[in-house]
Amino acid sequence: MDLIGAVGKNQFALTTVNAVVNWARLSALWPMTFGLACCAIEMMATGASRFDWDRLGLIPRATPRQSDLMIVAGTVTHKMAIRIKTLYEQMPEPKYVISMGSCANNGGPYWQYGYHVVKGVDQIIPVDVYVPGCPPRPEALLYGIMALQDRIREKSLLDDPRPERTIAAGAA
Amino acid sequence: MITRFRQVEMRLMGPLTAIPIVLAVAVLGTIAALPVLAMVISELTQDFIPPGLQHLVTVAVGCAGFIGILALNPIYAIWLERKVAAHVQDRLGPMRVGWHGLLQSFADGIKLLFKEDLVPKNADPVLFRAAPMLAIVSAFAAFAIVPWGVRSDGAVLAVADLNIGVLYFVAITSLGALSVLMAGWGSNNKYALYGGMRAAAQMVSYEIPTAILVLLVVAQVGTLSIPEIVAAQEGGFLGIGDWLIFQMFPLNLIGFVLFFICGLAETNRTPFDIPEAESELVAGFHTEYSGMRFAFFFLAEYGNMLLVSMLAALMFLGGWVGPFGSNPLLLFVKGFGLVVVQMWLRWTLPRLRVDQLMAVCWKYVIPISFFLLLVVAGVRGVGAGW
Amino acid sequence: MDRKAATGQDGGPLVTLYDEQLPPDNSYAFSPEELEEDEMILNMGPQHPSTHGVLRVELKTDGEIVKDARPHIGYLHRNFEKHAENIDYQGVIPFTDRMDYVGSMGNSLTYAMTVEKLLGIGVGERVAGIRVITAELQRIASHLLAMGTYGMDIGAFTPFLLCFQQRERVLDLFEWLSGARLLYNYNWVGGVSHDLPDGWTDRCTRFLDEFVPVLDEVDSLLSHNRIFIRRTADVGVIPPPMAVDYALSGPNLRGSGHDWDLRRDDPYLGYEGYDFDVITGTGEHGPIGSCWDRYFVRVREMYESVKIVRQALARLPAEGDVHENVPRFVRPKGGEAYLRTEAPRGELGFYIVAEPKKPIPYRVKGRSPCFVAMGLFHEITRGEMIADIIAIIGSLDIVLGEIDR
Amino acid sequence: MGGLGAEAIVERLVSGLGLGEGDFDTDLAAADPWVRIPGERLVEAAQILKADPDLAFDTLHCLSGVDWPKDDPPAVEVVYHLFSLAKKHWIVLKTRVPREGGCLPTLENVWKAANWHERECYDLFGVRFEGHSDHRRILLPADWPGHPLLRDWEWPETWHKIPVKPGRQMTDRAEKGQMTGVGPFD
Repeated sequence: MDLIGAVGKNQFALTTVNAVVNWARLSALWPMTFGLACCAIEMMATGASRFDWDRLGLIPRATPRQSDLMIVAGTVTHKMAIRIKTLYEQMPEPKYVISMGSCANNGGPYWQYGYHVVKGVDQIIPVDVYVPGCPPRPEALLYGIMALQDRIREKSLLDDPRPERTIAAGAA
Repeated sequence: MITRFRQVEMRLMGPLTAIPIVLAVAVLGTIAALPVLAMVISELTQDFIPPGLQHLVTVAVGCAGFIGILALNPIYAIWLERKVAAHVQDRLGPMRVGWHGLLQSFADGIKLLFKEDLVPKNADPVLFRAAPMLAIVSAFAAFAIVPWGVRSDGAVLAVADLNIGVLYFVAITSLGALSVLMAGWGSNNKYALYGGMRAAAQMVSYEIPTAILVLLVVAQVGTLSIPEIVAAQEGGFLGIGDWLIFQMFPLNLIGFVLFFICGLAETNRTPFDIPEAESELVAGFHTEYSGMRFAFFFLAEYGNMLLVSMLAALMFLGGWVGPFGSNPLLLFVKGFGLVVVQMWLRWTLPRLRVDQLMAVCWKYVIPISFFLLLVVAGVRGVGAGW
Repeated sequence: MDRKAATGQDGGPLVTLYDEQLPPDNSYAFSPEELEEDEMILNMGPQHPSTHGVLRVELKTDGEIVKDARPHIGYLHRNFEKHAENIDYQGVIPFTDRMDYVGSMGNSLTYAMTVEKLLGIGVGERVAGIRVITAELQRIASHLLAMGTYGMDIGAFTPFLLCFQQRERVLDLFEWLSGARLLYNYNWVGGVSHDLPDGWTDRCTRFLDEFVPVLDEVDSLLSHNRIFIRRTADVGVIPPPMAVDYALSGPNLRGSGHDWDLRRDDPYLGYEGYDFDVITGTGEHGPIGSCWDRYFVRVREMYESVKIVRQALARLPAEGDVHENVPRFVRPKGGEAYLRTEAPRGELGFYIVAEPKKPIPYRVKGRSPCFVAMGLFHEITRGEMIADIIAIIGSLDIVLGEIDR
Repeated sequence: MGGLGAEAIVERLVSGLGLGEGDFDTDLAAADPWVRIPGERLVEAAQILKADPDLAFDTLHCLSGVDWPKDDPPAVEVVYHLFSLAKKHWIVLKTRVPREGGCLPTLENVWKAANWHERECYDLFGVRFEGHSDHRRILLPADWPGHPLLRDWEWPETWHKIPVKPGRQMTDRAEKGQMTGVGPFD
C-alpha cells in the first residue's frame, strides 16, 4: 500500500486500473440468496422474468463465500441478527450491503412494539444503500442496485475497503 | 400492462430461437478462429518448412488451438450458458456490459481476481489450495490429446498425438474426481464434504460405462488413436454416412446417447449435478471457495463440458469430417452444439437424487453398455470370420 | 422540518455493533455426545437456498440418510400478537397481511371476518363477491409460487420463472385494485378498501383465459416429468390418520386423501353457491399422501380457483357500496370469537378476545396452518435422504412469516 | 355444520368427568360455546372428547393463551379449540392456571398437534406443560428474558448488546448527514 501511495493517487495507470476494477466489481455484483421475509418475495420477483436482475450482471449465489452483495430483505429479528453478522463476516472483501425494506432499515412497522425485531440492520452490519418501502417494489430494488453501482464507481483501490466503519467511528 | 406475452412455443423452444443461435455462432467464430488460423498458416507454409521441423510445427499449431480453447472457451461458455438460460426462461440475461453482455464474463473474472483471498481457519491449507489447481489441470490436460484436424499431408494437429489417446482421456478425467474430493475434504465444511463424497461416488461409477463405451468404439475401429478413429469415419453417403453413430443402427446411436449421459454425469451437469446441488448442499464441494479458487472450479467445469462434447463428437459424430470434407470448424460446431444441448437440459430437467443416480448407472447404463459391447464384438468377430 | 425541534431530542450515539462479537447460537436439539458411530449433525439454515425463508432444520444424518430432524423456528418472530394488543382493530389488518406474505388477501379476509363476527355485522353481496374473487386470485398466485419454488427445490429452475411470470399478472390486477403489489391491506372490517375499477373484470377474464394454457404447459413441463415423479412420489408420506392427528389442513390434508374443504363443508361468503370440485390426493404415483400428491393438489386447485373466479365475475352485482357496512368505530360489546377460512395454505384462524367498548383487542391469536404443518416435520423425515428433506419442506408449502408470526 | 349441539357436548363431557355444578363454567350462548374445567382434569377430559364415538374430537385446532392479570385470582387462561372432522362440530375447552409457575398436563399424547402449540404457549406465557417430550422455547432464543405476552412483561434494554427498545437510529443517521435511502429524497 505504501508503494502505491508513494506513486501518488492521480497517476494515469492507477486510475485506469481503478476504473477497470470498479467496472468489473459493479458489473458483477453477485448477491447472496438470502431472503428473510416479505421483501424476499419481491427480491425473487426482481430476479424473475419481468425485472430480471441478470441484465445488470447479478447471479444469486447460495454461499456467502462467493457473493459480493448481501441484500437484507426483510425483518431482522434478534435471533437472526447473530446469523446475519456471521454471514456478513463470511463474505470476502469487498462486500456490499443493501438494506431492503423498512424493516431492515429501521424496524419498519415493527419498530414500536416489536420486542424481537432489531431496529435497523445497520446496528449490526454496515449498510451501503437503504431501499425504503414495505415492501419496496422490484423497480425500487433495481434502483437501489444501480445506486450501489454508482457508489462503487466512485471508490478507489486505495480507500479503506470498509468506509462505513470509519464513518461510524465519527469521521463523517 | 407491462407483461410481454409471447407465444408458448417460442418460450419452450427458447434455445432454438434465433438470437442465441446468432450469438453462439459469433462465439464459435471467436473461439475457433485461432486454431483455424493456425491451421491455415500451417497449410500454406508446409511446403517451405524442412521435414525435420514439421512435427514441431504441427505441435505448435495444436498448442495454438489449445490456448484458444483454454483462454476463451470457459469465458464464452459461461456467458452462453447465461444467455441460453435467460432465453429459456423468457428473460434477457446479461445486457449491460458490452453488446448483449458479451463482456460479462470478463467482468466476473476481473472481479473474482480482485476478491479477498480467503482460506477458512479450520480448512486443511494444502488440500484446500491444491484442489482447484488439480481441477483445472485435469480439465485442460485432457485437451492435450484432442486433435483439431489433419493437414493435407496427414499430419495431426494436436498437442500430443498419442496412439493411446482415448485411454489417456479416461485416465486424466479421473483426476477430476480426486480434485473434487480434495476440495470437499479440505474445506472442513459438512456441505462440502457431502458434495465431495457424492462427486467421488458419482464420478467413479460413471467412469465404468464411459470406459466401456470407449471400448465399444475401439472394438469397431480397431485403434486407440483418436485421429485414426476419425479417419475411419470419413466418407459414406453425403460425407456423413460413415459416422460411427450411423453404423450398426441403432447400437451406436444408443452408445452415443449413453456416452453423452455419462459425460453429463462426469461433468456434474443437471440432471446429475448432485455434488453441487444448490437447493440441497448450498454449493456442494465449492461451498467454502471464493475468489479465483472458485473461478478455477468454474473454468474446469466448462472445460470439462467442452471436453466430453468434443470427445463425443470425435468418436461418434465423425469429428472434423463431414459433408464439406475435412474442416476443424466442423469439430467446433459439433462440440458446441452438444454443449448447448447440455445447457438446454440443465434449464429444463429436475435433478435426480443420489441413490437414483447410482441406480441409473448400475442398473441401466452399465448393463446396456456391456450388452452393446458384447453385440458389437460378436458382430465384428463373425464379420472377421471366426 | 428540523427534526430536533420536532422531537425535542438530541440525536443519540449511533448503535454500531460492527466490531462486536455477538454470542454464537447454541440452540441445538441434538447433542454430539449422544450420536452413534457414523452419525453427524447437519445444520440446514436459517440461510439456505431452499428452506423457504429462515427455517432452520437440524438433521442427524448417517451418510445421506436422515436419522432424525428437528426444525427450529422463530427466526422471523415479528410479534404479531404483541402488536395486536396495542393497536386498534382496523390497524391490525396490515400486520395480518404480513403474516402470510404470499397470501395476504386471505389473511386480512380472515381477520376482517372474525372482527365482523365479533361485531355481528355482515357484508353485502358485492363485497362478498369481490372478496371471493380476490381470495381465489390470491390462491392462484400463492399456489403458483408454491409450484415454482417446488420445482426449483427439485432442481428445475425454469418452471419457477414461468410461474412467476403468471404471478406477476395476478399482482398487476391486485395493484390496480389496491395500489400495492404484495401486501394489499384490501379487506376492511365490513367491506373492502376500494371498489373494482372500470375494466377490471374484463382484464381479469382475459387473464384467466390466457392463464389456463400456460398452466397446462407448466404442468406438462414439471408435474409428469419422470425425474420429478421419482423424486417426489414415495417421499414424505403423511398417512391419513397422522394428518388428522396433527390437525393438518388445506392442500396438505387433502393431499392425504381427506375430502375436506371449508369452502364446501363450512361455507362462508356464499361459497355454497359456486360450482367447484374439492381436489384430493389420489396416490396416482406412489402411496397416497406423498409429496407429489400434495404438490398436485395445488396444481389442480388452481383450475378450480379459475372456475370460481369466472362464476364470481359472472354473478357480481353491478351496483353496491363497498363501504356500506364499514363501521365508523370498531367497539365490540365484548366476548370472543374464533373463525377460520380456507386460506391458500390451509385453515387460517383468528381467535380474538375483546374487552367491552375498547377500540383495541385484548388478545389476538393467529392459528397458522404452516405452524401446524411444521409440527409433523420430524415424523415424515425420519429415514429419508437429505435431498428428500428439501422436497418435503417444499411440499408442505410453508411461509415462515406465518409460522413465526 | 352437522354434529352434536354444544349443549349435548358439554353435557356428555361433564357427566363423563363427573363434575359437580361448581366445578365447571360454561357459556353456551356465546358465538363459540365454551366450557371451562379445572386443569387437573384436562387429560381425562381430552381423552373423553376424543374417544367417545359420538363426540370424536379428532383435531386440536388451536391452542391459545390469554393473560388475565386483573382477574381474581390472576391467571393465564389456556384455550383449546377442538374440532371433529368426522362429526363436524366444535367445542372450546378452557382452563386456568396461575400466572406464576402455572403448570398443566400435556395433551401431546392425546393430540400430537399439541406439541408445538404447547411449546409456543410456554414460550410466550410461561405456562409449563408437565410430561411434554420437548419442553423448550420455540420462537424466542433460549436465553430470552421473561415471557413477552404476559401483560406486565418488562422490556429489556438490550439483548446481547443489541437494543430491544425502539431507538432513533434512522433519525440520528439522517441528522448526521448520512445517506439513509435511495429515491427522490436521498
